[in-house]
Amino acid sequence: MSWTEHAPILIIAAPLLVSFAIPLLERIDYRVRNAAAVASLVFSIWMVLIVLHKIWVSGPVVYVFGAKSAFLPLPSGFKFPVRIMFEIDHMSAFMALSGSIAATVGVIYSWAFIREKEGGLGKYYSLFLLMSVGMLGMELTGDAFNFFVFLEIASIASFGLIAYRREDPASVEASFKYMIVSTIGAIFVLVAIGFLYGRYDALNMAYIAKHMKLGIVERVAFVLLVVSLAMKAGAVPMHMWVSDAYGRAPAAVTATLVSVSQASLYGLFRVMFSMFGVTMNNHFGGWMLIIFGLLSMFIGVTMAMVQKDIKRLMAYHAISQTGYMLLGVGVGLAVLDNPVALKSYGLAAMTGGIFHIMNHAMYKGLLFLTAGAIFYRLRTFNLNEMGGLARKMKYTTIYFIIGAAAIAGLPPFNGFASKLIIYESVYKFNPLLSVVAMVVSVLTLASFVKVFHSAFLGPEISKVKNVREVPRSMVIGMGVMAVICVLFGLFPGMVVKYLAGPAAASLVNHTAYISSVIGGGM
Amino acid sequence: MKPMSKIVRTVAASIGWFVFVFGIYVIVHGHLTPGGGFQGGAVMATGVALLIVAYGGWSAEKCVRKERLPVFESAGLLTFILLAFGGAFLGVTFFFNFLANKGGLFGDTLPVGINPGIFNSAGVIPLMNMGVGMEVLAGISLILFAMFYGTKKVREGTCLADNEKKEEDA
Amino acid sequence: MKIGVKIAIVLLLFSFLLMGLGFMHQYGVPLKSSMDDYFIKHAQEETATNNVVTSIVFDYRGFDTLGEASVLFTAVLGVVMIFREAGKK
Amino acid sequence: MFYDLHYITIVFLIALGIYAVMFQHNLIKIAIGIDILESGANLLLIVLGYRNGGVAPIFTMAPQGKTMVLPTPQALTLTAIVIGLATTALMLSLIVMLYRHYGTLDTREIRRLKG
Repeated sequence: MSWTEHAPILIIAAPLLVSFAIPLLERIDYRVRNAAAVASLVFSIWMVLIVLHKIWVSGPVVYVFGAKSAFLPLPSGFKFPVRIMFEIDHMSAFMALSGSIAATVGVIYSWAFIREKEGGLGKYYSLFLLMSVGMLGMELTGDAFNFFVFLEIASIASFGLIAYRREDPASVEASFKYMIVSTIGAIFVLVAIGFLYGRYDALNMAYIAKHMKLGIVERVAFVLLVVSLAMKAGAVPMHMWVSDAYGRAPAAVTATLVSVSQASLYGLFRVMFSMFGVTMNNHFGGWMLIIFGLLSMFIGVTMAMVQKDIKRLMAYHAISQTGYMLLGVGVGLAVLDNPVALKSYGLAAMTGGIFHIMNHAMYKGLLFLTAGAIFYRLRTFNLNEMGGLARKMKYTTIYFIIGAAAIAGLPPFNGFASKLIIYESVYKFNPLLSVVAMVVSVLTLASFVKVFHSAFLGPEISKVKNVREVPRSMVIGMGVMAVICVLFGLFPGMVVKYLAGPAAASLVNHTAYISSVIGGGM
Repeated sequence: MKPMSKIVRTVAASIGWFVFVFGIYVIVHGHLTPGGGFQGGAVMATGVALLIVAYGGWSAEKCVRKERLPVFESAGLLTFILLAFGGAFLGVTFFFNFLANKGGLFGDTLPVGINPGIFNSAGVIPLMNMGVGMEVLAGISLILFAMFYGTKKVREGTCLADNEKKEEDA
Repeated sequence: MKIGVKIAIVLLLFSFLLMGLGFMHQYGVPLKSSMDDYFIKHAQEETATNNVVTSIVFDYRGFDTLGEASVLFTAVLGVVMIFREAGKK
Repeated sequence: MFYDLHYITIVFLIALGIYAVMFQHNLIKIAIGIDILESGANLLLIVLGYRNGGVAPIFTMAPQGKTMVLPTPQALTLTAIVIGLATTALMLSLIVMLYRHYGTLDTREIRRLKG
């Protein structure tokens, strides 16, 4: 019995412990505080890797809180789980890996990015860790109400962080707007969980999924969950908060906020596949996701074309890229009941969509961080006030090129790999969808060429004369993400084989998810 | 906020202690009667609110030593999470109740069914209640103080944007 | 947004939730109560707690409570950070 | 299909909250609307856990021979209430901050962000 047995909980508990201790740690020295924050998140990544290894060896990992045995969800004589448990399959671990990497990069980047004189740094780091904890908790938990609690931790921490620069009225306003939308979404998640509790007297997702009898109440709960989680993930009919919140938060926060919205996306997939996938008409649900995806792709990119503010532009691209994930996974869901189609292209589409989640977290994080680097030196987001940065900020320029090439889907980078899988497999499902996806990709490229031209090329304007490269911690933070973008682009086969492929397979295989808790067959 | 009249201050001073004591009672009996850390902490924070209303924010701040509240809050939370960690490393799993039914501190066993209650029971639950109570008391008091300052500036008409303009000009 | 759309959303939500709750179990007669009966029956011997709600809050669902305490901590940090005095820790 | 006054109250509270958020232009009223919404959700949880003639699930000096109501919804509601408190506190401080910047609480005048 070694301590690594507790790895699933240490993913959450280590950052949580440090964030509680930060008010004490910052009395010693600010370096101790920052180092502790970075160390706890690096420790989290390590624990995620341990758990991932365990899942490869022996299938989904279950960790029951407070029970006599951590890995026995149903002790003998029990017919239902009474305690909260973590249930980590490939999909959860995949999301947790991507999220914890993004959070670690965000904290490293913040070290120099948030200046000491802005004040409130202890609170900033605590909130940052809590936001990461909320995100990781949403991805790992197997209990519906626990999911709601972590959803609230992640959102409340991000409200505070978005309003960090409270001298700027727009950031307070963005935070307020996000707060209204997100709180209403969270309350409807709670109402839906209440409905399911009233029907099944259980809060464990696997138990609910096993005993699901599709009636009116369940359908209402399903619609509430899907709409509110799609709202929190930033899919199009409910996307109005994304551009403000992403555009006004400090860049390091935005890079992680991308992953936090993806945790809601994960919740959406979990609800659709694992909780309702057994009994629902999946064709309907799949088309729902596809339509969400198409709208997000198209409206996101067209809104992005007209923006002058570099971060708002990137935020609209984030909406548009969310569309790709929804499209890929939606195609998989639509053919879930058709084994032949699932095998020939459905699973591949889902793999592409899920691979795109991690790629998106990396390259979009990188792009937001480069925008932050520009802001750090120029104190502006307006594209018209930039020009000729390429000569002054070499690293930032290289990183921006990597990120822009990845988001536009140019060959040697990670965006190309996942988009290619999506195009190929979606083409077999419905050629029109694939064509739309390609058109959106071309528009994205056009948009980023424009940004690159106006910010990094062209004549140096007077403001840019005295600009230097950003401090080292920011370069390192961006470098980590850039390296991941390149590596994933060079070895996509490995990632698909070991990370994205198993994740897609575990989403499809809801029987395994259920039986890892309830045991036995269906 | 200005202090209120002498009558109000005297009544607040005499009632305040009862509020605090009642809050402590609610916290430590959380495992026997309705209540617990959150409720008791909220009751005690009401006492702080009473002090702020009656004596004004400055005096109340000195009385409860505001600069120590964040430490108090962290201490409560750390008690809570370290007890949970204790479950993992002294017991079996995270949040395992490693003191219940073991004898010693809060370790008495209870008779099953209706009973008058034994104070020395329930294992880590009363300790966790105390940790949470500390956290809630300090947390809500901090919120109250922060809002006291925040609204005060609004009433004095010092707009944040104006201040910054002045700083930039200077 | 047009006012008609707003009214439509509110009415749609109203009827939608009403429809859902209409098919819920009758008030006062829960459909299933196996998990809760387990708590009422076993809380005293397993956690030595007379108050079943406390035993759920701190033992069976203790992890939720940790999350809840962190939510309050988060809110406090947020409020204090928003009202911080410029240039101070 | 049986409608009960409790269920209708819950739906009414939730619809009222949404109405306040959508139609009111005052920030404080929007905050009140969100609180009403939260009350609706909490009431839903409590109502789902009620058993006819039940007493609170606490064994200290409990009355003899009565059934007890379901304890889980009460624990969940406790959590939901604290979360609601946290949200409200942060929302009110953001409103104070907005008032400091703009000098008004009317949403029609606080429109710096578009799209």
